Amino acid sequence: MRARVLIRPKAGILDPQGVAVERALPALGFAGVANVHVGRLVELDIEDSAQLESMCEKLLANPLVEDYEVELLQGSG
Amino acid sequence: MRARVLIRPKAGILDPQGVAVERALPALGFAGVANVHVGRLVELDIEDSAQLESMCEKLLANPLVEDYEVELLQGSG
Amino acid sequence: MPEPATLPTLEDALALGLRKTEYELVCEKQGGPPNLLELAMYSLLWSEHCAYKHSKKLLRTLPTEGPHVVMGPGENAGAVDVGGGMVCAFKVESHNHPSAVEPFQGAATGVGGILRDIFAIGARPIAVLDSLRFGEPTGARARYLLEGAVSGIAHYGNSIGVPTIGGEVYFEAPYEQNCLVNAMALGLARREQLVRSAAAGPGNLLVLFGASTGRDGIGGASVLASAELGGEGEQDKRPTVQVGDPFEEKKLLECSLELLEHGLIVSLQDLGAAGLTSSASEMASKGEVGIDIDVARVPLREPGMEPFEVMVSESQERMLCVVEPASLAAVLALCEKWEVNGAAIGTVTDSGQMRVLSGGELLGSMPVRALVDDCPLYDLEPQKPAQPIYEPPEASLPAGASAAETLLGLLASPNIASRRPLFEHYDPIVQSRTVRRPEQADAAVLALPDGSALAVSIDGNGRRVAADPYRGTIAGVLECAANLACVGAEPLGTTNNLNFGNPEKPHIAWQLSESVRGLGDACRALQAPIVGGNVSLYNEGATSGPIYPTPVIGMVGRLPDARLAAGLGFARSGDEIALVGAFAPSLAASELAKLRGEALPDGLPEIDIATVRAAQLAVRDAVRSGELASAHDIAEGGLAVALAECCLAGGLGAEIILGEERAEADRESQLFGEGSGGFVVSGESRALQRLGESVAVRRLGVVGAQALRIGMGAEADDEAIEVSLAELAGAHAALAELFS
Amino acid sequence: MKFGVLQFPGSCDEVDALSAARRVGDAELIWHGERDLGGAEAIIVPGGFSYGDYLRAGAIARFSPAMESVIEFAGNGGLVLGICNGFQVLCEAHLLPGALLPNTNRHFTFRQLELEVLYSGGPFTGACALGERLSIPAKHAWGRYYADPETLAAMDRGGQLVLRYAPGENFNGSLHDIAGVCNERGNVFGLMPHPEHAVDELIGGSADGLKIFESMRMSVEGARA
Ligand SMILES: Nc1ncnc2c1ncn2[C@@H]1O[C@H](COP(=O)(O)OP(=O)(O)O)[C@@H](O)[C@H]1O
Ligand SMILES: [Mg+2]
Repeated sequence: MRARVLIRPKAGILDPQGVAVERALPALGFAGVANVHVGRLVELDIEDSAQLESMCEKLLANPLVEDYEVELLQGSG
Repeated sequence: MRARVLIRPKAGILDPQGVAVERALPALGFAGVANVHVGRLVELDIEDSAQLESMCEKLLANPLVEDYEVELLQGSG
Repeated sequence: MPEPATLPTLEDALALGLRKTEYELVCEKQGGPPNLLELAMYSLLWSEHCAYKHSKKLLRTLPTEGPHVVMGPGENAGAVDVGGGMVCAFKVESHNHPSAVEPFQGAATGVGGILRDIFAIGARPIAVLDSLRFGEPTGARARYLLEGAVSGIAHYGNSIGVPTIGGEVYFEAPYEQNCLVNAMALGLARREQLVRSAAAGPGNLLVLFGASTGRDGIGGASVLASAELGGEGEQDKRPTVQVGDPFEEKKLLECSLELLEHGLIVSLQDLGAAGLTSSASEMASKGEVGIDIDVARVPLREPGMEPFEVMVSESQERMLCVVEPASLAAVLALCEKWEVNGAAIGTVTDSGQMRVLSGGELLGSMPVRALVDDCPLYDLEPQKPAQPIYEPPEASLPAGASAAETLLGLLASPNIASRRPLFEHYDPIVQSRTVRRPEQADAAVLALPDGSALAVSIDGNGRRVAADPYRGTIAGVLECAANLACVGAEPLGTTNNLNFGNPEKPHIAWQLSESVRGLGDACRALQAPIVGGNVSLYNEGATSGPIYPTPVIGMVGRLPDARLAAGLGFARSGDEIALVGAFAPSLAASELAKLRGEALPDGLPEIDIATVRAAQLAVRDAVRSGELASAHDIAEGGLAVALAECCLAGGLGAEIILGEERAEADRESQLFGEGSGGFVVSGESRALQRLGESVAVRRLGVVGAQALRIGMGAEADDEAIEVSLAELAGAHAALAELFS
Repeated sequence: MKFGVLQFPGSCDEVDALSAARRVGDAELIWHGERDLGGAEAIIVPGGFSYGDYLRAGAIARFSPAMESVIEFAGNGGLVLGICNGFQVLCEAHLLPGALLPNTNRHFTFRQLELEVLYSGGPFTGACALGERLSIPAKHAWGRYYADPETLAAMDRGGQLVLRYAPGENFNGSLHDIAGVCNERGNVFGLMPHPEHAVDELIGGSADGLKIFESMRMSVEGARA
């Protein structure tokens, strides 16, 4: 099964990339953009999707500073 | 409107992060995982969603080496 | 002032880390129980981290004055005169507890913090060094912490454009739970550019600039820095992780220096532990003035922050300055140029009070004196432990190893193996001053505009300090000075970071007070006064026991001609090699003893500082005269390892005859024993002869070929070590696998 | 001759580039917000972490007003040198073909490297011999050069592959060991290693990088004469 993990800076934790991008946008000609956050995207094929949760905790995300969200894309485990 | 942009390395271009994750998994006790790819996730509020396409082309992704996919999360521009 | 219905109680004060007697004293100073905001502020300023409750009395014994000292302890960083109208600012600081929780961000923000201390006094940061301690790298936790810390330092230092030019790392079991991440920074300024942090001029404005303020590290200073890290507590502390933003700090740095250049600032101060609370109160205390802060004017990253959260937030990349009202517009314009937030958030007053307002509403008021200076100081109750407090290390060298196998084992041991896999993560050359990079010489060397150069070294072998806190600390200071001597430099000043366990325990108090005594004695003897430093206590867990007592010493020196800085590597075939100094090696607490799993001895051999100093001066002068081809001090692993390092750095072998037939045990200490005051130098025969006029010089052999051969005597060929350069290099590269 | 060195928020090696350029001519910094290039006869886009390298190295800097002028300047045949982050910016701005991707070793790496000169005909390596080895340091996390096969073939034919890492030196995984490339016209050149950090034997132990700046001077002054 294909799975997608969205990893974002935890709410309340500084997101330097998001801040820098948001600040730069108007000068680049893009107006009306707010609340920019930059995170990571991990996609993978997995046989046993029950493993995903612990995989995120241990390797894919850093739970101290990041939240993650798992989406299963096809089939079901 | 909230928009989500998923940015991934183009097929055929080496993704060292994906490779590293895939290689690290067995040692942590995770089996049956393949085709790992690591990309970027950008989320933002945008007034005029018509801008998104050009923002991706010009700024958020580098179309030479990256693919992107836009998802609109709420409402519609 | 409007009071909430219920004031916090003694229990709340205890939960915030205050003692009962301290809370009572706060009530007395306040003329009644403090409200929540006031209590939060007192609890931070009266924490170990800010008030140095258990160390201040000891620190007062350190020598802090000397002909080169321009700024001593008390300012954000110390500074020494380096000639040509220039001063070098420097300081070392720890970020141990945050790094044990989240090594990448902990180390990154550690670098960010020490850099702010440097530009807070008006100096442009020109270099970073790091001093790291982890458990044995065979353990997964140690490797995770190591990789995170190194990446964090690299991320911050590289991105902000300050070279990381040196450092040190040791791996020892007592650091398994409590790793140490200390970072040192150096800065350069014209003498008249220096600025102090004392607020002045009632009516002047307080401007906060840099990043916006979020809920980062709330309670961080009091909770993270003063509580023993326990298994469960670690989870709870997670949300307080601070994230570093080197890009923001780069802008903040350029903005601060430009503000100073334009003469727009009366005083300047960085925000570190305890955020606005500590920065503003300390500025007020130093200037003997009062300050009013309006929290409603602080640019926030998150909505709905409580006033106390604003006051104690440890959001990174922020500075505070005092400006005259007429300069405000120009100050804010420069903030805009550098794309940092700038806001006038308060006023200097003559009230002597630290007052916090929100709009027109007064939320808290505290005498600055009470906040900053009246925290009780405690006497230590030192007592030498009756029993050894550290377990013997695990043996890792097979019994019966030959001398050659022992040499290779030492070269491959985590404390001696090449640090290249670590320092390759760091940019050592940005700013175009770096004359000697890591592994080229014992000290890093930075060229100054007038053709002279700075040399800098950071050191501290905790295991030797654990064996003998007094002599072990002296050895650490001497090692720094020896490193400077090897590049021809003379010490100008010293900084230090005292990393210890819980000082309320008598044996830790003993380690701490003996160590500080050694630090003071050594720095006095070297005329290398202490110009600043940091103290990190409570580095122990409920179950894990204390770390090795680890005073980390950073020393800055100067050499008159950058071109004459020697390297450590053998440079020419045919040069003679000599051992310089009255070197009296011993295996006590040596690296070899560790590899053999030996328990720590009780005490190290006596050190004659004057003799060691004389050898350092002789080597220094010989290097300065350009006569030596290489110079390297003998440290961990003893003479044999020092010789191997000279071979590896120069890509040349050596033929050594130790010359005397000795007993088995003595032979081992000759080869692998450690101690202060020995150097391996190479050069032409005449140069070594001249050196012999001022110091003990023992000819060891010649440079050449592609192997290191060490014969034990004319007759004893079968006792010889013979190892090819390739084998030496292979062993020395043992750490590479940690970063694969 | 006069060099202009761009300065973005987050540039780190701009002063190094400035002083390297001053060894062969005049040089001034140009703030990213300026459109006016101040009469510079050659432009250097320096190394560092413009905009923190956030999003993607070079992605934000290329939109600056100064870069707009540089694009125009290059269009008129002016010499533009991009070093490290500057190379990334020039690729992002489409002044150079291809892109720079994260190193295959996945971390920032500093190393003194040997480079080989593959093309010595143009304005950036005119002072070098074909096949000459240069000792120049590299330090970056995003240095893996990539272009699609057709582009690479065309670049090869056109002499656009100017510098490559000597055997064993390519730590970032660049295709064909490419270390530096120029555009079709030959007036825009980008490389990952830092020639401005190899202009003085005392600092760095090599002055090989000076040849790049010297080449530019020769080219500009030759064209003027
Ligand atoms: N071990 C020490 N030796 C000498 N001075 C010290 C030591 N520890 C702290 N200091 C001095 O005490 C002052 C306060 O230190 P610190 O709280 O770390 O300052 P900051 O908040 O600016 O980092 C500084 O001037 C520092 O140099
Ligand atoms: Mg400070």
